[in-house]
Amino acid sequence: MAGTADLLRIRGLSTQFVTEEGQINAVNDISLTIGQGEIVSIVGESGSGKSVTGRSLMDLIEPPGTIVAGEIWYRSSELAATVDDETAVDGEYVDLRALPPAVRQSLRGTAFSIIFQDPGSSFNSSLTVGRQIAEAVEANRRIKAGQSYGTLDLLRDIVTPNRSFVSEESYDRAVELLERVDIPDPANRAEEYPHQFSGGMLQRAMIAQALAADPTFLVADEPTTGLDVTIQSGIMGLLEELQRDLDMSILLITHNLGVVSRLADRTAVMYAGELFEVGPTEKVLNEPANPYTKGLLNSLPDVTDPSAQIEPITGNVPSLLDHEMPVGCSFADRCPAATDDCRSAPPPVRPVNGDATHRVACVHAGSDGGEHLTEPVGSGPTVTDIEVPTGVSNE
Amino acid sequence: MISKRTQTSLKRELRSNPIAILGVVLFMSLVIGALFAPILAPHDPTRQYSTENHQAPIGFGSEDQRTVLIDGEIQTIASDNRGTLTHVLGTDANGRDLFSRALYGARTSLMVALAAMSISLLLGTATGLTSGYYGGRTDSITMRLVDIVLAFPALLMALALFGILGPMTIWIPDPLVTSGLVSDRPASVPFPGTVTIAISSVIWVWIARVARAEALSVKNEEYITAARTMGMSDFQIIRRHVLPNCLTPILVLGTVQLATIIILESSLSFLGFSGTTLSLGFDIAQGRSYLGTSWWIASIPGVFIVAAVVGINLIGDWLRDALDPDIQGGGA
Amino acid sequence: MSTLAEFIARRLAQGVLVVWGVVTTVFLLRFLSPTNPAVLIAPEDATAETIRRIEEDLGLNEPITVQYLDFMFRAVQGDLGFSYASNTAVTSRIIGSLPATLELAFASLVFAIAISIPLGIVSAKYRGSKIDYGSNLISLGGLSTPNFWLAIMMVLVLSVQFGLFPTSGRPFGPTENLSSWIAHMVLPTIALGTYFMALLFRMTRNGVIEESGKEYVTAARGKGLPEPLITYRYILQNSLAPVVTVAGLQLGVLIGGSVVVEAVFAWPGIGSMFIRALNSADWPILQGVLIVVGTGYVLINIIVDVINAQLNPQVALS
Amino acid sequence: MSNDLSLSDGSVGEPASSVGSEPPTELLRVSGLQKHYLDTPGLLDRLFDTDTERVRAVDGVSFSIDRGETLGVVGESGCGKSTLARTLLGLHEPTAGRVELVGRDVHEWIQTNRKGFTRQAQFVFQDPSSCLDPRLTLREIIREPLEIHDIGAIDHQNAIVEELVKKVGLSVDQLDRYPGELSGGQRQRVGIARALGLDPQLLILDEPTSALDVSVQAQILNLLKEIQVEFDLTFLLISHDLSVIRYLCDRVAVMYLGEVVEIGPTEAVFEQTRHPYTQALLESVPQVGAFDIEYEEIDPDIPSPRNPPAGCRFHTRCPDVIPPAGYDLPQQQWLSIFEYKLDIQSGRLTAEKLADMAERNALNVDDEKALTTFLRASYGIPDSLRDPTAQSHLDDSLHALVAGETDTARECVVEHFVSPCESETPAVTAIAPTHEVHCHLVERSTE
Repeated sequence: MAGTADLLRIRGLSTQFVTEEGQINAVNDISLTIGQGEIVSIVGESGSGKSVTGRSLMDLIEPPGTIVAGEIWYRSSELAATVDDETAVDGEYVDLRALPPAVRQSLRGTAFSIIFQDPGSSFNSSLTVGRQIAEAVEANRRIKAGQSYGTLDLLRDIVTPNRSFVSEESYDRAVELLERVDIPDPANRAEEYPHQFSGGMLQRAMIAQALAADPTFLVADEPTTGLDVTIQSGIMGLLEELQRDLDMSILLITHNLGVVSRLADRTAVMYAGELFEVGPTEKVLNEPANPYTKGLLNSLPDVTDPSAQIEPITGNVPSLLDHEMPVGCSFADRCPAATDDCRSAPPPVRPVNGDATHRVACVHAGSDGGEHLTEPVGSGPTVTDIEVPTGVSNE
Repeated sequence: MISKRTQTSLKRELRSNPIAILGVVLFMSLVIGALFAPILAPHDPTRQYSTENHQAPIGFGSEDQRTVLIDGEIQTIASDNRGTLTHVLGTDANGRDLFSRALYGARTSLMVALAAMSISLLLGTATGLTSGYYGGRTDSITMRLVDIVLAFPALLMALALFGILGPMTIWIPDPLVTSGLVSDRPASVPFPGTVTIAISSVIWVWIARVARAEALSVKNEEYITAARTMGMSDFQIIRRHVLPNCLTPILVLGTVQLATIIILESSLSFLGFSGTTLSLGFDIAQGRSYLGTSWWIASIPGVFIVAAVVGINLIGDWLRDALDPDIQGGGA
Repeated sequence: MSTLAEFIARRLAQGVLVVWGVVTTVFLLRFLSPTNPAVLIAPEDATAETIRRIEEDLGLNEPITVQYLDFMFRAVQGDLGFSYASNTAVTSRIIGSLPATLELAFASLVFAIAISIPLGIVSAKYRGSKIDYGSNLISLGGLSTPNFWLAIMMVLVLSVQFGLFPTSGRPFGPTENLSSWIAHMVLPTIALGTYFMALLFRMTRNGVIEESGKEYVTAARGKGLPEPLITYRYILQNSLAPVVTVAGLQLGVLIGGSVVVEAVFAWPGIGSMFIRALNSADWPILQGVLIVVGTGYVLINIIVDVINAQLNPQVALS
Repeated sequence: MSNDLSLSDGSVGEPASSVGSEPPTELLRVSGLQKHYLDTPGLLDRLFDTDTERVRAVDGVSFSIDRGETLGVVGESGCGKSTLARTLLGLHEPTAGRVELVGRDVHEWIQTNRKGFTRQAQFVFQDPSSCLDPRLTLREIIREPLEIHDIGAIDHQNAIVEELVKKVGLSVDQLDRYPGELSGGQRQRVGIARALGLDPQLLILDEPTSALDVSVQAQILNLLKEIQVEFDLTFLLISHDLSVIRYLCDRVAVMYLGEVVEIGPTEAVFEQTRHPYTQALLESVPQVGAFDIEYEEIDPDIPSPRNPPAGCRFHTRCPDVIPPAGYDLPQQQWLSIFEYKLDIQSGRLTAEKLADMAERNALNVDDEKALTTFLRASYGIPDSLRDPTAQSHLDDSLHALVAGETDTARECVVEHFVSPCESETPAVTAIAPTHEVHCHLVERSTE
């Protein structure tokens, strides 16, 4: 379902962490396009940087991490109208990273929402679930109404006991949201604490909380990991239903290729902070071009065909330390098809079988016509290259 | 006993943390000062130079008249209490050299601290580990016992025990003097037995609490279950797996307790319940009545205590940062 | 919620058991003493006969169990026996001087909390800044300075040198002469509260830093909550719970310290009474103070645990 | 309630890998095993805690494993599979039932000669970061079991260690490093090497690869296959991942809330399963690379093992729950009525809650008609049912509830809409010599 127009165009996003051992390039020059109402997944193993990408989009990177480069073009005409800085606007698109922090933060929880893998540690254990969702509803209502909430307002709320941050309506809206995500007996459950919920139920409550301001874009960071099979299926069904009803774009971050097959329209395979292959999920999983994607698929036992032998990828994930990063392709020393040109220069980006919507970053993959695409591997389905204000190339 | 891995992380933290170095320097000077007190002390701490009493530390003091009552007549005599090199840190009311007394006082504090520390470590670790590891009834009984001891503030209980047991002072011969290496120093040093017992009886509960918490967390690790599936007995599991993994946090808290013990010991001797006069607290008490005139008598010993305790606290922080950052501090 | 009521019931039951343990321990302590109490009471040259008579009317020759039951029976009704020295009821003597100790303890608690909590939060928020560095230095000093020496140094500088505060004593209660009472309270409060302040500062600072790193804070920012609300409702409320618990346990430091500070400032509380009783081996007074302090400590910790369970119900289950 | 499952004796089909050697083919036999936890910690709490809730983690499980075979145990969290594994090894005291290894009672064996038993059965753990002592080097970790059982002298033990470490795909020079310096996959290999040290016959693996990444999991799965043949091992594999079970296991047991609901050869259970729960499990696993599948979900609310539902424990979520006799109702209509009945019975639905929900959906609380239609809509109950008697009973219950008498509404429903799945525990039905199912539906269809 190629998006009628792209909601988000991420160009050259890089996030680094400064640690004692050295600088870690968790996300290294990532470009990815997400269409309106489209589910795009980032698939990768632990240490690939997929979670950091999601959090960077939500501007949730805290020291010792920083977003060092990249632009995040977000299509919103009314936001573009309010921005006066020329370089930050391109038609309907606004570069979020060029916006002042206050404006950028106002998008969190209104235009953008995020859900996490472990709901148990993402809820405050000393507040009831209903109250926390009501707080999200209230926060968004105030942001949309342009009200700020400073320390003085906080003091006033603390001093006057009956006044509280959460209004009556937002609490009712919270109970409605719980009902919307099929939590039985929502009124009572709203008064219970997070530790009284089962894993699956708490994950649904978190999805309810993310819907507090019916956002246009949802980052789902491993939403089904650690859940039982039937509950996982329930959560996936809920995400499908919400995406259909609210025409919401979802960035699905996971390591489970099954979840990707069921939910994602397009899939990006990520390894050691870089995107190796991006395209329609059907193409990426059935006609994998990058050796790493092939390796991932071959190491999965197939529940329908037990006799299929699995071939693991030898070796271990490289450390993302800057001084240890190889010049060429970071998968070279584990890749069965590696040659010298893999190690000498970063892999070029090429379409697979001539289809520009399915791109691969690999010397030995893609149509052998030697046709290099200037657009990075994560660019969107629309083949026509849009004029990007600042010249971006993959090198 | 300390594994190679721990040594490397300790050194790495030391290099990058100047404050830790200050801590080690302070603590080392306390230990050296205490061990070689007879050699380093310029005078015999108990010798009273009656003519040179109330002498200020070097660089302080002044000449002034003092009216003194001598056999019934009021006479004004010139008095000069300026500091001299013979008594760098001045003398107390009876003319005893403050620097020597401070070194010997530090030695008493250190001896009490190490004795009480080892007793508390042994008792606390044993109780805490078994209670944490076995859990169930033994755990709740031990914890109630610990709660009872915790209910009494350490100083109050130590004073009460002192009141009951009385000052059992043990005279320990000073090896440096008896071996003839040094002359004109006290041949044996009074060691306050009751104070050590009293302090140990209150400090061990803090060690027991940490040992129990660590044992509880280690017990749930899968390598303990693995040991059990290998047929190891509970005792073997505690000795080979539970104790080594609990040792680091216990030692880190141990250092914090060392500081608490020194403060406790000096408080007891300040209140006069120590059984030895060679103690920093005792000297401070002596100096209290001369605050107006010779203020240094009370101040100098205090500086030594603070320096020693700061050193120990800094070492505690260094160990905690290097080895196991999430241990909560807290003294008796 | 049944679990909370269950937790409180269990906590109270444990508390009663510990208080019983405290009183029993204090009773048994006396038997460690090598000297016979009767000898202490009788005048120096008393004959064996008078000592035996004293033993009889104090019931010291009864078997230990009878003495114990008698002691417990009377203790439960608040009768802690009679002081050897002044032959007055121990309970009334304690009640007489308890307020002075409580005033001092409460004042230093307020002093400690008022400085350490805000400073702990600020230095956690601005880690590595000058404020953080400075307050860490102060806290290190506070942790390493014995309260009696701090008291003496303050007296030396503030009273003797500059004459700002009286050196010792508590001539007037708050009702009789408020300004003098306050003037006399300042130095003892600072001396008593400094160690506790340093301790609370460290725990608050570490608690806030640890809590701010947790995932639910990132999630709170992700849902658009305003920063002041995150700091107050999310980070602060959750990081103060462990601080309150450990503060409750550390109250012993405060009460223990009051014994020394009262001695230095001649403050007429149960601390100085304890020291006087110690010097005159007046065992009933020592016994009484130990029981009152021990029981008070246990009650305070029960209240702390109940408040924490109220604040964060998950605590009730762990 | 524990039915002793008498498996047909004699060799149960040719075990996949090892040759049938002289000793009896059956290695482990479990009959009627139960493990219940009392929910009251500590001395004092027993004094003041009145209700002693029992968590019935394992509630009457029977199966056997032949030599050289791999039996998989699959199920969702709370089904008791991990408790089962640990009870088999004597890490937990069984509440009832019997476990026999090579014909000898395990419980008694552990009491009398614990070390002897541990030579026979070993355990591989799930979490690679917590199953190795961080303070010991790899050499010390792998050598420890040999030391405990003092097998040969030090250098003989070291020789065994070096051989084992090569067998699991690590290099000898890694032996002097600490677990902290290794990756998850490497640490799991050390765990396996340690378990092989005592040359056991049975290896129980508790989710050995669920904490690992996909590519590392593949390495471990292949390693397990190799060592099974080389060390002539019998595996009991605990997992929630159906594809891992399918890849490694010859036979599989499906567990739900402490009971085995289906057991049989992997091929049969995966391809011709007859138990609704196994079907639901298989259908909820997202297929890699398949895009046109319509995933239907069952009720995600798993009941707690503290008080499991009566009769067949899956009846609260089962799409094929059997309607009461005498009603002629399409399954869908019956299911919605049954869901309404379960909500009322469990107290999730009461008159007050109905009023509250109505208010939230801007309905007039006293308008009974509106409330009834709202109720029917929320449970998907059509206005008219095919079976008139069912229709009247249901209407009585709905009207009672709407009028505010929750109790009458409940009695009416409980009396008239009882499914056989609720009342009796399903007996065992053998749909093939080695393929058994615990399900009323299957039982009736084979009569």
